[in-house]
Amino acid sequence: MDAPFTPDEMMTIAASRALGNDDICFVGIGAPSAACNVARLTHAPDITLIYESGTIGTAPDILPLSIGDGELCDTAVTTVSVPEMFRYWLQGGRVSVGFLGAAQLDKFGNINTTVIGDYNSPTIRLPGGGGAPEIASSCGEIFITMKQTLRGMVEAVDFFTSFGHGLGGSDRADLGISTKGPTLLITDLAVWRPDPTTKEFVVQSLHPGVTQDMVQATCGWVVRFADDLSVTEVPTALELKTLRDLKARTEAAHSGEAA
Amino acid sequence: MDAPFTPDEMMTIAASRALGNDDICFVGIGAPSAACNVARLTHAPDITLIYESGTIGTAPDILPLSIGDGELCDTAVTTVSVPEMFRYWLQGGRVSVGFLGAAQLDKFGNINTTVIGDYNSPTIRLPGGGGAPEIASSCGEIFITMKQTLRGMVEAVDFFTSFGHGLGGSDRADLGISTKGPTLLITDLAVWRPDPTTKEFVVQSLHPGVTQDMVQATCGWVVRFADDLSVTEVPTALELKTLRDLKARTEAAHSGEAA
Amino acid sequence: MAKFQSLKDAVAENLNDGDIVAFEGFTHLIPHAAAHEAIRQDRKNLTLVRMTPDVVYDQMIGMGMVDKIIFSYAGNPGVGLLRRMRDAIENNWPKALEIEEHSHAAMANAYEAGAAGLPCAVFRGYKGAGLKDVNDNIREITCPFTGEKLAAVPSVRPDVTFIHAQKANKRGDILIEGIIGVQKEAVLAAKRAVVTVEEVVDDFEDVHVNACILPRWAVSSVCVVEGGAHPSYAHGYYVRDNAAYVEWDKIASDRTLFREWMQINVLDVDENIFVARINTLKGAA
Amino acid sequence: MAKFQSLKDAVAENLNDGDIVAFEGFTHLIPHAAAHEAIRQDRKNLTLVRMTPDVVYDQMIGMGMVDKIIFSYAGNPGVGLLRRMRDAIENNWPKALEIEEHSHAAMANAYEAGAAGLPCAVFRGYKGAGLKDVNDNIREITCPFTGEKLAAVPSVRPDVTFIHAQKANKRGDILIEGIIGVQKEAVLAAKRAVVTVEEVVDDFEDVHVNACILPRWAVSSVCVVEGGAHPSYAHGYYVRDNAAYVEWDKIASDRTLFREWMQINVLDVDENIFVARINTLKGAA
Repeated sequence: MDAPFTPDEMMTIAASRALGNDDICFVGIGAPSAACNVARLTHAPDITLIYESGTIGTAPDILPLSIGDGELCDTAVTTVSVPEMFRYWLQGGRVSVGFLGAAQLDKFGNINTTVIGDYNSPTIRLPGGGGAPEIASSCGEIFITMKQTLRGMVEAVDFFTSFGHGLGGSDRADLGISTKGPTLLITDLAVWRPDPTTKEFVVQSLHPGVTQDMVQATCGWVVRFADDLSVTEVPTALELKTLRDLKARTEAAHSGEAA
Repeated sequence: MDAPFTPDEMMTIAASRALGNDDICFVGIGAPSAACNVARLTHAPDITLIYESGTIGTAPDILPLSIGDGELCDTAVTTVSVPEMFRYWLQGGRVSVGFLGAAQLDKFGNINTTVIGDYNSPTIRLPGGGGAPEIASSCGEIFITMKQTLRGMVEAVDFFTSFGHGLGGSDRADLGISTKGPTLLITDLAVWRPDPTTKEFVVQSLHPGVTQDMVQATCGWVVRFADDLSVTEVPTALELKTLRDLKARTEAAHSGEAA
Repeated sequence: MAKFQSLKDAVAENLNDGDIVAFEGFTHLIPHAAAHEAIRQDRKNLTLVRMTPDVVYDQMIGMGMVDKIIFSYAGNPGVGLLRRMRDAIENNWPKALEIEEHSHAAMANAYEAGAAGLPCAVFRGYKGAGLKDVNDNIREITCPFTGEKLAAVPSVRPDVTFIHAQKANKRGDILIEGIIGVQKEAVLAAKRAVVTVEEVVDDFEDVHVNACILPRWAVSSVCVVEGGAHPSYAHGYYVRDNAAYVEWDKIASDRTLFREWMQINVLDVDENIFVARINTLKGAA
Repeated sequence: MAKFQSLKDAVAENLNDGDIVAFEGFTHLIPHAAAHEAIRQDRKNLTLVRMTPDVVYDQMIGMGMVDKIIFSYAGNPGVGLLRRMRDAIENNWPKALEIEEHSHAAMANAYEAGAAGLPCAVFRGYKGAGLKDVNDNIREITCPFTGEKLAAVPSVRPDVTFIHAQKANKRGDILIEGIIGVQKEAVLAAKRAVVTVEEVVDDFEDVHVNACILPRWAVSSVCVVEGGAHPSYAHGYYVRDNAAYVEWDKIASDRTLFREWMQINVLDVDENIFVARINTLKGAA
C-alpha cells in the first residue's frame, strides 16, 4: 500500500521526474529547487544544478532559502561571477532546462512576477523578473511549477515578465527565439504539456484522486484535457522519503538546529 | 667618480625614472619591462606593474622572457583572465602609463610592429600589434623606449600599428581619443618629449657623452632639440647595481642555474 | 588608493546627496553596516542601484532617502515582498519612488559594461518581455555582421559603490570569496568605492592565484566592520540570519513599527553593534 | 560530456579537415602535444585561431596544413619572429597563407563574445589603428544612448578548441590555474573541446571555490599527457623551456632543417615523448 502524500508533495515529485541525469538545469527558487534536488537525490544523481548566484553543479544537503545561500557555494563544482553566469552559461546556450515558478501564468506559458494591475500604478508590486526573462528565452526548454489558484492561473497575464508562447502558435519563433520555451507545467493537481500546434497547455495526467472539475475550478482559463488523459504515477516510497528528509533537514537547518 | 655604463643601461635607467610610486603601469616586454622593474626596485617600490597576460601588481625577481612567464603570476597581487585584463583594467581606464617598445617609430609617436613594406605583400612580416593598439589609446599616457637606428626611427611608419599623435597637432583628439598618447620617448642616446602644439618629439636631454650629431645620425627624421637642452643625469651607483643585479639574476635563471 | 578609515568617515567623504549609489551583494556579503551608516548620515535624493534590492534598500526607501531605484529583482529572499518599497510605489509613502526596472541579465551586463568603461552593454535578451515596453533604457542594436537585433542597456556607472568583503590585507587589497556576485564589477564601474571587511590580515600569500582580489588602488576606503553583512552572511565567517529576514517582513508591514525599529536598531546605534549580531551565527559558516 | 580517451582518438574524433580550430594558451599551458598529434594525423585546410600563435602554429603552417590564420600577435615570445609563418606570408612557402589580423583586445573580446553566444563583440578599440583599413571584419557600431562609435568584430566560434590544463578530476571536470589566458572562453566558444591534462586526481575538494574550473559537460574529451605543454609550461608542474624557444629560431630558419626536425621530433614519435622532455624542468615550478 502506498503512503499518503499531499498535493504539494505530488507536485514536487512529478516535477522531479521530468529531469534527466544529463540535464543542465537552471533552478528557480521555491518549488523548482525542491523538485531539482529530489531528482538529484533519486534517479538523476549526475544532474547539474545551476543557480543564478553563480553556483554551477551544486549539490546542497538542504534546500536554500534564497538563490545565494552559502550551502550552494560550498557544494558547487565551481562558483562564478553573476555576469559570467548570465553571459557564458545562460546566454551561451549551455543550459538544457530552465525551471521556473510563477505568480501569474496563462495557458500559453507566459509568466508574470512583475505587477498585478497596471505597470505604472500597480495594485500589487511583485518582486520582478530577476533572471526569468532570459532564462525563458535562453534555456533549451522551460519547465514551470506552481500551485493552482484562480488568481494565479489566468486567461491573460497582467505583464509579460517572461515570454512563453505569446498568443500561441508560432509566436515564439516569429520573435526570433530559437529555444523551445515552456514544454511542461506541473501543478499540485496535474501534469500539463503544450499542444504541439496551438501551444496551449493541455492536461496530460491528473494526480491521484484529482478530478477534471477540481482542475477547472482552480484555473482561470477553460481547461483542455488530453484524449488519453492518464493518472500521474503515485510517489514511490523512496521519492517521498527523499523529499521529506530533504524538507526536514532544511527545516532543522533554517531554524538553527543541527540537521 | 661615477661608474661607466652602456647606452643601453642609460636608456633603461632614464626610462625607470619617469615612473612614479603611484603609477599603474601596463608593461610591454623587452626594454620597458627592465625599466619598470628598475623603478620598482629603486624609487617606486609601490608601483603597480601589469602585464597583458593578466598578472596585476606583479613583482618579478627576474625579468620575464615573455609577457606570460610563471614568475609574473607567482608574484602578482592577482592574475585575471585575458578578456578581463583588456575589458576591466585596460579599457576600463585603470592604467595610468602604458610602456611600449617599437620596431618602427615616427616623430609623432606612431608605432609600427606589423609589417615593413606593403601590408598585403610585406618585405618583412613583423609579429603584429598584440595589445599595443588599445594600450596606446586606453592608458592615461604612453612612454616609448627604443634604441636609435635609421631603420627604426623613420619619417613615416609603414603601418599604424598603434596611434600616437597621427600627423601631429590635434589629430589625436580629433579621432575622439581622450587620453594623452605618447608623452615621453627614451632612446639609448636621449630623452624626448612632444612639442605641446605640434606634438613632434623634441630632444630634451642628451645622455652623458652623446652629441646632437650622434642623435641625428641614427634618426630618420630631422631632429629638433630643445632650447634648454640638458644632459641626462648619469645613473647612480644604486640604479646601476639594481639593473645589473636584475640582469644577472635573469641571465642565471634563464640559463637554468640557480639565481 | 585605499585608505583605512572609520565607516563614519568613509560614508561622509564618499556619499553625497543626489548620488547614484550601489550597495551591492548577491544574497551573500550585503553591506548592511554601510547602508545603516548612510541612513544615520541622512543622505537625500539618492538613486539606488542593485540587482537584488532587499532589506537595506527597503529601509532606505522607507526612510525617504531615495528618489529612484534601478533594479532587477526586489524581494525579501525566501520570504516575500519588500513592503516599504511596495508602499512607496503603490502609495507614494513616504514619497514617490521612480523605478527603472531590468532583468538580471541586463543588470549584470550593465555592471560589466560599466567596469569595462563602455557606454552600454550589448546582449541577447528581453525577447518577448514586457519590460522593454515600459523602460526607454532598453533599446536595440544591430550586429554589423549577421544583422541580428540584440538588446542594449546603458552601462551602470555609480558615483560610489559600497560592498562588504571578507578580508583586506595591510596594503588595502581586498579579497572576496564564495558567491562573488557582481561586486568586482560594481566597484570597477564606480567613481569611488568603499569596502567594509571582516578583518585585516598581514598578506594574501596563501590565497589562490586566481582569487577575486581588488587591488588597493581600485578602492577608495577600507573600513573594518566585523559582522558588517548581517543579516546577510560572510562565507567562512558566519551564516545567514534567516530569522532576521523573516522578522523584517513583520517590521516592514507597519509604518509605525518600521520607524520605531529603525530608531532603535539603526539611528540610535553605530556599526559596532554588528559584531554582537553575528555571535550565534559563527561556527556553522 | 567529457570522455577520457587517448590523444590519438580525441584528435581523430574531433578535428576534421577544413575546421576552424583554436589551440589556445597564453605563453602558459600551450597544448603542444595536441598540436603535434594533429600534425601526425595530417589535417588539411585548417583555419587556425589564436591570440598569440607561436611555435606550434609555426610548425603547422610550415607543414602546409593551414589555409588561414586569425591572430593578434605572431611571435616567438622573447626570441623574435616566426620564420615559417613569415615564409608563408612573404614567399607562399609551402603554400599561401590568408591572414585575418586583430589586436589582442579584439581577439580577447571575440572569444568572450563567442563564449557568451553572441554574434559579435563590442569594445572601444582600433582608434587610429591601421588594421581596420586592411581587415573588413573590423566594423563600427553606434551606442544607442550616447552616439559613441565603438568597434565591433565577429565573435570567434571554433569548430574545436584544444587546451592543456593542470588537472582533471575523475568525473572529467577540468582545473586551470595561474595565467588562465582565454582558455575558458576558447572552450566555451567552441562546438567541441579537447583538453590534455598533466594528471587526473580523485576530486577538487581542496580547490578554491572560485577557481577556474570547466565542468565535465563543457568539454568533449580529456586526455592525460604529462608534459603536454612543453616547451610551454604548466604552473605547479614544470617551468618554461626557454632554450627550446631559442633553438626553434634556428630550426625554423631553414626549410630543410625544419622538415628534418619535424620528422624526428613530431612525425616519428607520439605524445608519450613529452614526459621525458620536462624531466629537467620540474621542481623549479
